[in-house]
Amino acid sequence: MTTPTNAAVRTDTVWKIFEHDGITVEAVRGVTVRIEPGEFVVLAGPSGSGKTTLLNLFGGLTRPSRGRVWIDEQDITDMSERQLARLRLERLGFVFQAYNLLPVLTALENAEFSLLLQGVDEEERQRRVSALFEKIGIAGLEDRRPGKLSGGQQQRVAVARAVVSEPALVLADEPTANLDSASSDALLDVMVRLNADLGTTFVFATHDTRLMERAKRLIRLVDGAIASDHRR
Amino acid sequence: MQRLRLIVRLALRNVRRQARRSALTAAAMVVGLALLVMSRSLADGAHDEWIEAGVRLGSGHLAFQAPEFRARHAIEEHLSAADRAAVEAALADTVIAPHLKAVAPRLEITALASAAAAAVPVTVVGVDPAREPAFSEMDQRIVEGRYLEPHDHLQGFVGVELAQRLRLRLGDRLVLTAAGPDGAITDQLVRVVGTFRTAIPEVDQSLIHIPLATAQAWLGVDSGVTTIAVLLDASWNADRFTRRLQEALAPHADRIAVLSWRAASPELDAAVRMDDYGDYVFHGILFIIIALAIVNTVLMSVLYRTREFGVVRALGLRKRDTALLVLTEGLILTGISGLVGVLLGLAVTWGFFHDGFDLTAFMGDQMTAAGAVIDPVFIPQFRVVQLIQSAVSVAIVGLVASLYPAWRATRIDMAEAMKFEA
Amino acid sequence: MAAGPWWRIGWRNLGRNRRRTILTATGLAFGYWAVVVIAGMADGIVADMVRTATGILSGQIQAHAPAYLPDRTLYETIGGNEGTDVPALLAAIEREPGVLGAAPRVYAGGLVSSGATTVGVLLVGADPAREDSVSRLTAALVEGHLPAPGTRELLIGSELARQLNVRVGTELVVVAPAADGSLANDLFTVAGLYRTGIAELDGSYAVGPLDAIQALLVLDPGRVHEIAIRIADPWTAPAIADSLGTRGVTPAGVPVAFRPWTTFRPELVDYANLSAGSMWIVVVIVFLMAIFGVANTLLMTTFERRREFALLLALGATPRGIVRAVLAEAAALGILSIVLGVVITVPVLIWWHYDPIDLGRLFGDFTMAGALVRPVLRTDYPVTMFFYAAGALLLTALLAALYPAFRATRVPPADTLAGR
Amino acid sequence: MRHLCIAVLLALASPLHAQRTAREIVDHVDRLLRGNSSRGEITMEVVTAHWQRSMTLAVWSLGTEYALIRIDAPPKDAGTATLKSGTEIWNYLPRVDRVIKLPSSLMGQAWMGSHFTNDDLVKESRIIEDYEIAIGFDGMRDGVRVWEFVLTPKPEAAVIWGRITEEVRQDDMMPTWARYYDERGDLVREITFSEYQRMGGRLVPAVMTVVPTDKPNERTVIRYVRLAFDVGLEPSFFSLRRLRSGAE
Repeated sequence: MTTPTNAAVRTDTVWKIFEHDGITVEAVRGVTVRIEPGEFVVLAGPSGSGKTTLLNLFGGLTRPSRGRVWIDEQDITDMSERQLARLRLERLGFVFQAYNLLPVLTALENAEFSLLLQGVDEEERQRRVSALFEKIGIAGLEDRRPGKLSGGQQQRVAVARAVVSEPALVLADEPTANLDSASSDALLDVMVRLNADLGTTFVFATHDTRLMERAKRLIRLVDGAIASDHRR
Repeated sequence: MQRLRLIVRLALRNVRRQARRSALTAAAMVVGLALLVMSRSLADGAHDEWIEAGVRLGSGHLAFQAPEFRARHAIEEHLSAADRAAVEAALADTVIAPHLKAVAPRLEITALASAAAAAVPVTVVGVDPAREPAFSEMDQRIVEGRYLEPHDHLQGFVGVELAQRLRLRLGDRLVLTAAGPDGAITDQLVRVVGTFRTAIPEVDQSLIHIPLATAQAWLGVDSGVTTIAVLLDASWNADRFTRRLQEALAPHADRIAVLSWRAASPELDAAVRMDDYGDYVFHGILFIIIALAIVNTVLMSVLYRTREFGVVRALGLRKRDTALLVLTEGLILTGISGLVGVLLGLAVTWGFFHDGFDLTAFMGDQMTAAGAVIDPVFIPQFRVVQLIQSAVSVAIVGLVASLYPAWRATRIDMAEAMKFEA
Repeated sequence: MAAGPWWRIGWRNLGRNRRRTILTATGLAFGYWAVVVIAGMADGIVADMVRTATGILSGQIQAHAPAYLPDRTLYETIGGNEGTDVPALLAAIEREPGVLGAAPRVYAGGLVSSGATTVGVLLVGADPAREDSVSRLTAALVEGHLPAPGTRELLIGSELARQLNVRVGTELVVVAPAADGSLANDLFTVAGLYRTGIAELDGSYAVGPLDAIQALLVLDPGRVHEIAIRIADPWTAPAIADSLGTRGVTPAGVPVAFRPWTTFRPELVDYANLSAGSMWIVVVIVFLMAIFGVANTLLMTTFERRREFALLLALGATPRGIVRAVLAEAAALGILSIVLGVVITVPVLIWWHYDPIDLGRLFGDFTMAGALVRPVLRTDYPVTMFFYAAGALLLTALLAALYPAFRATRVPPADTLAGR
Repeated sequence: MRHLCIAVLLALASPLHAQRTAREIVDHVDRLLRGNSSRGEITMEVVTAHWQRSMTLAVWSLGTEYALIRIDAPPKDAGTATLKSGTEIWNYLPRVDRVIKLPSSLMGQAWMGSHFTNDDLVKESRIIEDYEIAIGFDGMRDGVRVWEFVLTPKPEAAVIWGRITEEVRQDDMMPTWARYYDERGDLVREITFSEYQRMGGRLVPAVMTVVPTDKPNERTVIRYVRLAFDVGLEPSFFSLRRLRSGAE
């Protein structure tokens, strides 16, 4: 699967060391990994294995203690907050475990958030969000507040928000953790389809085995280091 | 631009979503601001009353005198008919004229008052009975008898303590002895037509009002006066009008001096300014408390929503944007409660106190301060400038109080967004 | 049920969100600070006014012959025409607890003249050494020196000096009707000038040594009109005057009337009452504001802890118990705030007592209710306000907790536990 | 009231026609009491509740405009002098060798501790201009035929009294007393005249006693020891230099 193109995200011996009240935790220990555009990758491992931290490092949400991180061959390790914000806006999408929709915005408004920030005009935003909602099966819920949506619906809106601006890389942390099996299957279907249709790179951190089964590449982490890396 | 609109929209929605908390913060600010408006309008009212009480018994908000009169207090330092005409012309100024409440010409002299019982030094003021009541309101301080009337000639309106000391009753005769401009001592008879009490001992012991024409004839100064005292509609106009009149009368500066009440009653000026300072301190404290309430609420709402801030940051908002979001929320809250607070303050002040805020319980019927008798019932004064000041101050307080929470919001770890439980 | 567990829960809950607790407590403590410091300043201003009003000349208690007032005739000296043993009377007065000093004086209306100018004045004969412990006249000296006993020297006000156009060292003619009916007249030298800022004092008083003025007025050394008394705490003046009057400090058969300043300066009492009255307005306003801040915080903590309250209810706690927990938390917060408030207030009070804020440059001196006020905001120790404000603060915290406490009991247990 | 001056300027009463009007009689008495110029020696005894003293005074006068009074005894006050010139009063104080002009605010004070005020010295006599005069009584009192005149101030007259009554003996036109009332009719002070004798060629009451009604135990008694009229004084005599030098 090697391609001549740039890696969607790659790291070079990144470490992330947390210090809390004098206790040092090495959450990520010298991980070197390269994820190509269009991959559908699952980071798996038990709690505390460093999945979320690695995902945060990929997304520039956390800065590495050592090592470097590149997104689309741009070194983000020392990027300013401003550059990072811009990069996240244009290249990245996030799906969180607890949906994390903005409670004060409607489903539509949540989904179009990045487009708004990118300055896309209203008509275009409407069009793209509607199409997307249609695609992922939540059409008609545009005007509902998150509080009026089920968990599965909320997470779909979250996915829509993550992919609506067609980012190169979507990072998702336990997106199915709060969903029943039907909802999570449906959500996974959506994401697989998006991966296939748009070529969006997905990186998941999860210990949901169903999600692992769907992965095209499964990276297992143990104690902050890569224990195995399989492509299917 | 779109980003800004988004932020404003988010802020608006946030304020609305946290209705209860917003309401509480707003309530704190509304109450604070209402109190501020109330306290300021009452303080302004009290001050204006204080100043007015002082200047009514003194030489007005502004006064025209011969330049040396204030220092020498001698009758030869009087304004001639020509000077008076110049003053009248200056007061006809279109800017000033609408603000004139009363203009009182006066001839003031120290004299000896003798009655059968005794003789004491007094201050005699020749006044225009038609114009003076609107000015010094002596007609409202009558103990017995009446005030001077336009056709009075030999009537005298006498301080009650002076009358007691000279054992005078209504109708009794009183001989005033003083030196005219030429130094010759002359006598004038007046009869007590009324007695008054201002509650200022020095005044009640030594002041006599007599008709201006009588005083002028007695002292031989034709239509001369020592002072033309002017009462304005509001004391805060005094300074700028004084400057304007000084400019207008500059050609006559060697004969006519224009004094504002600040110059004429420096004690009153200092006392009022001191009291103002006390009010500033008090209002400052109110503001700080309001600010603390805002900091508290806004900061709480920031800390409460760490995950939310993490999310919007992960979605591409810059630190600056999140700070702006918090500031906007603070401003919206401040703006709304500011408006409500000012209105409430006005309403309450108007509703409860337009007849006056009664401090009689603390002060007794009246008290004297810096040469003025203060009625302990304060009539609130509303001033647009003052309201704008209050509102702007509150907006600034709101903004400043939101700074720390805003800064805190930028410090939020985006990884928080990834965690399930905040 | 013992208050114990609720107190513990309340106290510990405060520790759960330290930042918020500190913020709220700081707000309350600041309110406390503001109230106490404002009260301290107001007390200080009143005390200062009383001190200056009574301190410049009059003293806080005056002793006269009963008939001396109101006419102040020359002949109504203490003890009548025979006079009295002044040193013994002074000593007896000074033995009274609370009395700091006593000074004898004679007064007479007279004229002072220099060149062509003659001005009517009140001549005062005083003992400069004793005046120091009673009045500020000697402290108000701006030029020259105090008149020495036995000399014909005068201390006059700066305004009088201006009217007479004289300086230190100039000779003045002093004329006054004497006690023997003659027209007393003599030359006095201006020894010093004083300035009190009170126009009347500065413009119409001339102070000479007691013996010289007595000699001028043909009064025996035992004849004085007034003994001015300074006491430590002006507010004890009525009690001390009463005590002096009833204890019989005067030699046998010499009737003396002691009057406290509260009777001869009633307007100062008015002002003090007004000042105390407005303090209550400040207290109410400040704590009214504070109520909202505290209610806000407590409401938020109770919302955050819905689950916990639901759990407590599910475990069988009564709603009243929940209310108690919230109130206990508020009380704990109040007490914490009082401690914090006292900690930030006391040093400031002490600081501003010894090194007061001086607004003199902004305002200059002025008089209010007949007293000279130096715009120096020296704080006094408002002892009662210290406790009242603490009480008000605690009350504020508890009042603010009522609504949140009520809300806390309204948590629907099942829903909350289900995670909604 | 300027009764000190009246006394100082006391003049001889000349024979009168009984049928004169009240106004004319009072005017006459008033004029008689003022010579053109005079020079006299007076003792003044003042008794108050607190002290009593006696002074010897030398007096010069010219009309109502000018008067000079010098204290000759007691020695302590000797040389102290008062000059009245028009409406001004000057005092000379030998002890300090200074002349002091009395400020107008102090005109109400007692002159030399007596029951006269400085103002009494200054005020010009305008009795007939200032008062309406009527005969209140005409007949015998204590065996003497007298008039009692009632002087009521004219509406605009600058005088302090509400009423003055004055008793004059009809046969020699000598005043016996004058009583001063306030407007309520309360007696304020009384002047009694006695010891009528010839001085400077005229019959005058040599003793004049002033008693303030509210202090009945106090009095000022003026006794003329020597008196000469028309002594030829000029206004220039009444100068500050003369005041200082003692007038001799």
